[in-house]
Amino acid sequence: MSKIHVSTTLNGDAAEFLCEPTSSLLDVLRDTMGLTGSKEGCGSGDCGACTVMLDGEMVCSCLVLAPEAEGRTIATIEGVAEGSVLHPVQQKFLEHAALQCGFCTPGFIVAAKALLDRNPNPTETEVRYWLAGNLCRCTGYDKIVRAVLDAAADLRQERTPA
Amino acid sequence: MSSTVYHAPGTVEDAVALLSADPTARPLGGGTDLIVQMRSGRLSPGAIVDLKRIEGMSGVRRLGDAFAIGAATPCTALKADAALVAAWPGVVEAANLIGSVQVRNRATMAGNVCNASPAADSVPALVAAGAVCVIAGPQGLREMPVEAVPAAPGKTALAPGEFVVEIRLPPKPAGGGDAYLRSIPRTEMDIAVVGAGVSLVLDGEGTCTSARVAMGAVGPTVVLVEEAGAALVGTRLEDDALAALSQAVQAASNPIDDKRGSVSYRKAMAGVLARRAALIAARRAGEKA
Amino acid sequence: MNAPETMKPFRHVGTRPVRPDGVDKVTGRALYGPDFKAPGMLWGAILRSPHPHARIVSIDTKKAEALPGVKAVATGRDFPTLESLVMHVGEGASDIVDVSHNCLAFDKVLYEGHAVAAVAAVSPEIAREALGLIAVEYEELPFVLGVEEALAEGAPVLHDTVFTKGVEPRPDKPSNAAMRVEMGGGDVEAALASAAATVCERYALEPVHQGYIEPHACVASWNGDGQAQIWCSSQGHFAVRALTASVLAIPQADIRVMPLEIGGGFGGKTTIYLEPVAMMLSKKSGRPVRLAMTREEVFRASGPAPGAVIDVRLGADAEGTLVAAEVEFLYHSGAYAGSDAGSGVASAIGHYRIANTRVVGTEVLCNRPAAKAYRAPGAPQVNFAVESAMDELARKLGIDPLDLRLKNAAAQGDPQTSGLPWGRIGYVECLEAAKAHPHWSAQLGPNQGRGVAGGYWGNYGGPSTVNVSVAEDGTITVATGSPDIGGSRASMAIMAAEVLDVPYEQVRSVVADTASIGVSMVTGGSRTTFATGMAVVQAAEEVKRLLCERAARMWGVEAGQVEWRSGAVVCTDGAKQGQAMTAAAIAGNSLHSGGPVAAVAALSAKGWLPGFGVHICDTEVDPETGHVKIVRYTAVQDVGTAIHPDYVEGQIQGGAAQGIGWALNEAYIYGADGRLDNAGFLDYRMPVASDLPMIEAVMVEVPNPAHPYGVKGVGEVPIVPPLAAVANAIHAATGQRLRDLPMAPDKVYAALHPEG
Amino acid sequence: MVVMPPFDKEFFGTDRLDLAPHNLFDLTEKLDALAPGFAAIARPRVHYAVDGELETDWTRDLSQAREVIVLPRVGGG
Repeated sequence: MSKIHVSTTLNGDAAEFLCEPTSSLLDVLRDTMGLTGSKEGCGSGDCGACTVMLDGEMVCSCLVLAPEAEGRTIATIEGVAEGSVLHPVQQKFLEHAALQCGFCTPGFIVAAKALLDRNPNPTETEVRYWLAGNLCRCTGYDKIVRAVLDAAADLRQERTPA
Repeated sequence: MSSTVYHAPGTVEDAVALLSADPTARPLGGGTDLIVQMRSGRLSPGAIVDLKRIEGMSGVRRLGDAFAIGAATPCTALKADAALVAAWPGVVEAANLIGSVQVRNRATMAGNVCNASPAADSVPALVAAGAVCVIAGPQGLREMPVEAVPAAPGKTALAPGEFVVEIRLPPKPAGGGDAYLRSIPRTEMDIAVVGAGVSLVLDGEGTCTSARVAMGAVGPTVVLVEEAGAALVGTRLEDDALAALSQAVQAASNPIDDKRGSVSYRKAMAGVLARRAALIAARRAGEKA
Repeated sequence: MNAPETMKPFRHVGTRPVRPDGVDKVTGRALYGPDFKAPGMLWGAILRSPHPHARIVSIDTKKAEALPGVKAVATGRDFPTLESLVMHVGEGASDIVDVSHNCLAFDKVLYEGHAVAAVAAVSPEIAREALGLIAVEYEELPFVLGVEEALAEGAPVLHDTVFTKGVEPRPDKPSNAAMRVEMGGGDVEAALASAAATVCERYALEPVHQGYIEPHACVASWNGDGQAQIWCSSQGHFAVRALTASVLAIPQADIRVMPLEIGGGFGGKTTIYLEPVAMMLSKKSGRPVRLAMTREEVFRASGPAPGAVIDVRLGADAEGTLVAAEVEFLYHSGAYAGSDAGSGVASAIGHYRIANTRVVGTEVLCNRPAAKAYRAPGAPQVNFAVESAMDELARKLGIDPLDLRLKNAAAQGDPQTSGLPWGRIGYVECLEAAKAHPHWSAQLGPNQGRGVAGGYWGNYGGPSTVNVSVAEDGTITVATGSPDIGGSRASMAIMAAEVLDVPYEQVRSVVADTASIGVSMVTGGSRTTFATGMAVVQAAEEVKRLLCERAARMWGVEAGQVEWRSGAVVCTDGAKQGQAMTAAAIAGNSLHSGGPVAAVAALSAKGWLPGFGVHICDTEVDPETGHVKIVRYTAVQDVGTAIHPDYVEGQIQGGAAQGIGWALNEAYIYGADGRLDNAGFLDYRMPVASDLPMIEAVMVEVPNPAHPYGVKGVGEVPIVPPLAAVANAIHAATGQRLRDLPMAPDKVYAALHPEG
Repeated sequence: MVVMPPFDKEFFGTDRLDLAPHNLFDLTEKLDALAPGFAAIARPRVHYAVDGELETDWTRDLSQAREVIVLPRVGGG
């Protein structure tokens, strides 16, 4: 079986790749495109470590077939910071020590950013349910939830015209 | 090397032709069941027919006061349709209990129906709501009530070459309300140990004039428990009516013991959840539309 | 928070700077085990046994080898035959023969998922396809999963070489009881007979998994000249080197292990599964080979913590003074010996002063994956039983459960179960802090109940090597051999900056590979901040001394005429009095003053002290469904001195969350066929964010006098008390005592509705 | 000196021995002479405590020591 040619927009740039018909988007991101920030913790959509944005919606890239990405827009953890400037969610993860081993962190940051992009003022409960698809085994979630709430507060401030 | 072919047809006819050409071919909507099954080796389809490039396959359409939900519509998109949420909140909630936000951004109700899991969350709600699947196949289009689609765990009543193109929900009846509840050990990211969907209509006096109760994970397929609906009709959901409802769903429950729950616990939860869902549905029915 | 008793005020210790590896980890740049790729790398895959117990009659790999793209196939027959040798390299003692046979089965498979053969190919798809072409003929054997069943007469015996250790006379028949450990003293029976109140109950737990999110993965490249490189994530790359070299019977220095970032371990990455197999495939193919587990493989084939059956008898006099305690437990050991009976015995009842004690632990072999270390290995199981029984006893006596614990709590000088006296421990301080905490006296709502439990873990010291070097511009690099699993780079930099009295950002801390630093034990046993930290302090002190010496020589003054002040050398006397020289000025001239400034500290740290914790848990139980919600949780812990309080709190919160998961929903579920039925994150139910409340970590600081900054290990303690804290809270909410974990909704429901 | 379980039963058949080792290497050798095989497992499985404190330095002079306890080594996670 010959490989499939796929054209996408990846972190803002046009990108093309060849893939097997059944390759996952995660496989292609990690092995073909060299973007190993998205992690595979389970391969079955149960841990969220591979979370990416697909046409503006967060998905588990392990549950997307690579050929499905044709013509779509993909954003990964590698595109969250603007150049060297961290996104407030990234900055707050650092300030709150919201990571220990850091393996689940990219998925959490992509998911948290997706939440704050549509809900600038989430409650703790909303944050917890939104992030329920992202497993963290190190932190007990406490500092992650605090970091997200604090990032939301920062973003609200930023958005408020002076 | 993978022997699976990927297709992304642009029309229903092309999709039917591709599915008809290979009996092992599988339609791909959200992929949240299909891809997991392929990865685990449980399934190796000869072809994958991605439905998402077919026009009209994604999104909610209004048919008068009724709704047509394209087969490739992700569950989270249902929440964005205010009219649908107002009419069938139980269905929308049920669909939005599946997996995580990431999963629901991909998973579809049509896929949930066709995966034919007895524990599918959206199915009891759809069955209670009286939803119908519109099915395309070599013979053209036909309709089938949702409860008739799953035939056994992992098997559907669809003929070769057929696939669900949309799910239709009737208009919300005057005085109608629906609800879905499930029991899971965690708060999210779980498969229903038991699920209960209730849709009912109350008259101006608060008396139930019709009710449909559907239960998940208490048998090989989601079951519509007619006796349970009947137990509510003519009552105002007083305690004894609710007790009769619980008794009816328990009598209709024939669950298995497995890693997700025991027979006795599933039966007990069926009674509790049906009662709780009925009360939520009734509250919604009593609210001004 | 207590002020450290004997410590001077710190400039850096106790602050919360951003970790040096932080940006890499929030931007996705950090490379973990499965992220590394070597040029020309092949993809490996492992064939695993579908049977829980079987003899391997034959393995035919010809078809797999013939598949285009397959470059190597390996089986257990490719490994050297080893003499039995017990090693303590990772955590706990393992026989190297067992380690080898666990990596690739030799003549028998002992659990479903046991590795049988491996393939390397040019793509992962081809590697997987090749696995299907390997024909293994098995002779299925009867299997046994439960500890009591495994000890029963006529049970299938896993190893004919295992004769129970610790019994006399030495048994003449092999058995599944791998080891028996018994400690205690006094007359338990007489004391129980005279006790005013007794509790005599049986408790049971299923095996649980460490649940790290990063599956095991490595790349191995073994050259024709015998030298090799391995890139992998682990809790200890020196352990990986030692174990892999031993399994392959090659010199350790021929392997250079490059530590990648580790995505969680919790004890589960202190051993090896893949590395020797990847090495063998690399040798056979002449190419680098990657092996990575899937999540399913992680569950089926990597070490769970032992499940257990535990009998407890406690007795107290009418005033609540404990007079006797007896604990007898059976721990699952899985396929091979070594499941922490010793630490179970040491962790059972030592937190109380009891005159008459008897603690007996037995490790039991059964057809499950070999049990491995999991955070305070062996302690949470016995603690669950003992701290539940303490709660039952408190109710019988009508004494507040915290007061009962305070009345009997062990303090410095009291004997442990082994008879050794406790050092400067902080159990009493933790109990007092818990009692004074507003949580303990807060109002409860309907269907809510509050539970408390205390517990401890012994911690460890051990070997660490550290190199502190000064760059030409005066900035400092701290290189350790301790993988950073949760912020230790930051703690190391803080301690070095504290010694040198320089800004935190002037110190960078890295994890060096096995060829670049000396031997260091695994990051485990809550030892890294204590032991590696001690080496950091020692090496930094030496660097400080060297800088002073250099400055004195540059100035031409006596060594006694200079001293280190505010991050620079100051001349206190003589011609140059009042002048200061920075590390930059000294190191910048090192070419002309004796060479680079660097110091190595290699030590085996001793003087570690155990950590104690007291957890308070509020649950709300749905009486109709049995669902348990954790509504409030407070974890009090003696942390010695918190070097970086954020990461200490993080350890406490994470450990508590794991314990809550263990209490409520985590368990291995086996089918009647001996196969694991929930080998995935969907049905192995670890807590998700919406399952938990905020977890308040209360740090009590009772400094360790043996550590320059007072450090005690903090990582493992917090998983010990939660199991009983949750069970006791459920009892308080419902009046029902659950003695069988997990306390999933169906079990709670059954307890609430005994009529069915 | 005191030999703790499981080593008392596993090796020596008693929990009390009277030996006069000059250090813990010497002790290990003397114990191995009494129970061949002990030295091989001492490094991975044993912790010695000298006068109530765990001692990882086996070169320590024991001429002044009153008591050595042989304990099972406890791992971590």
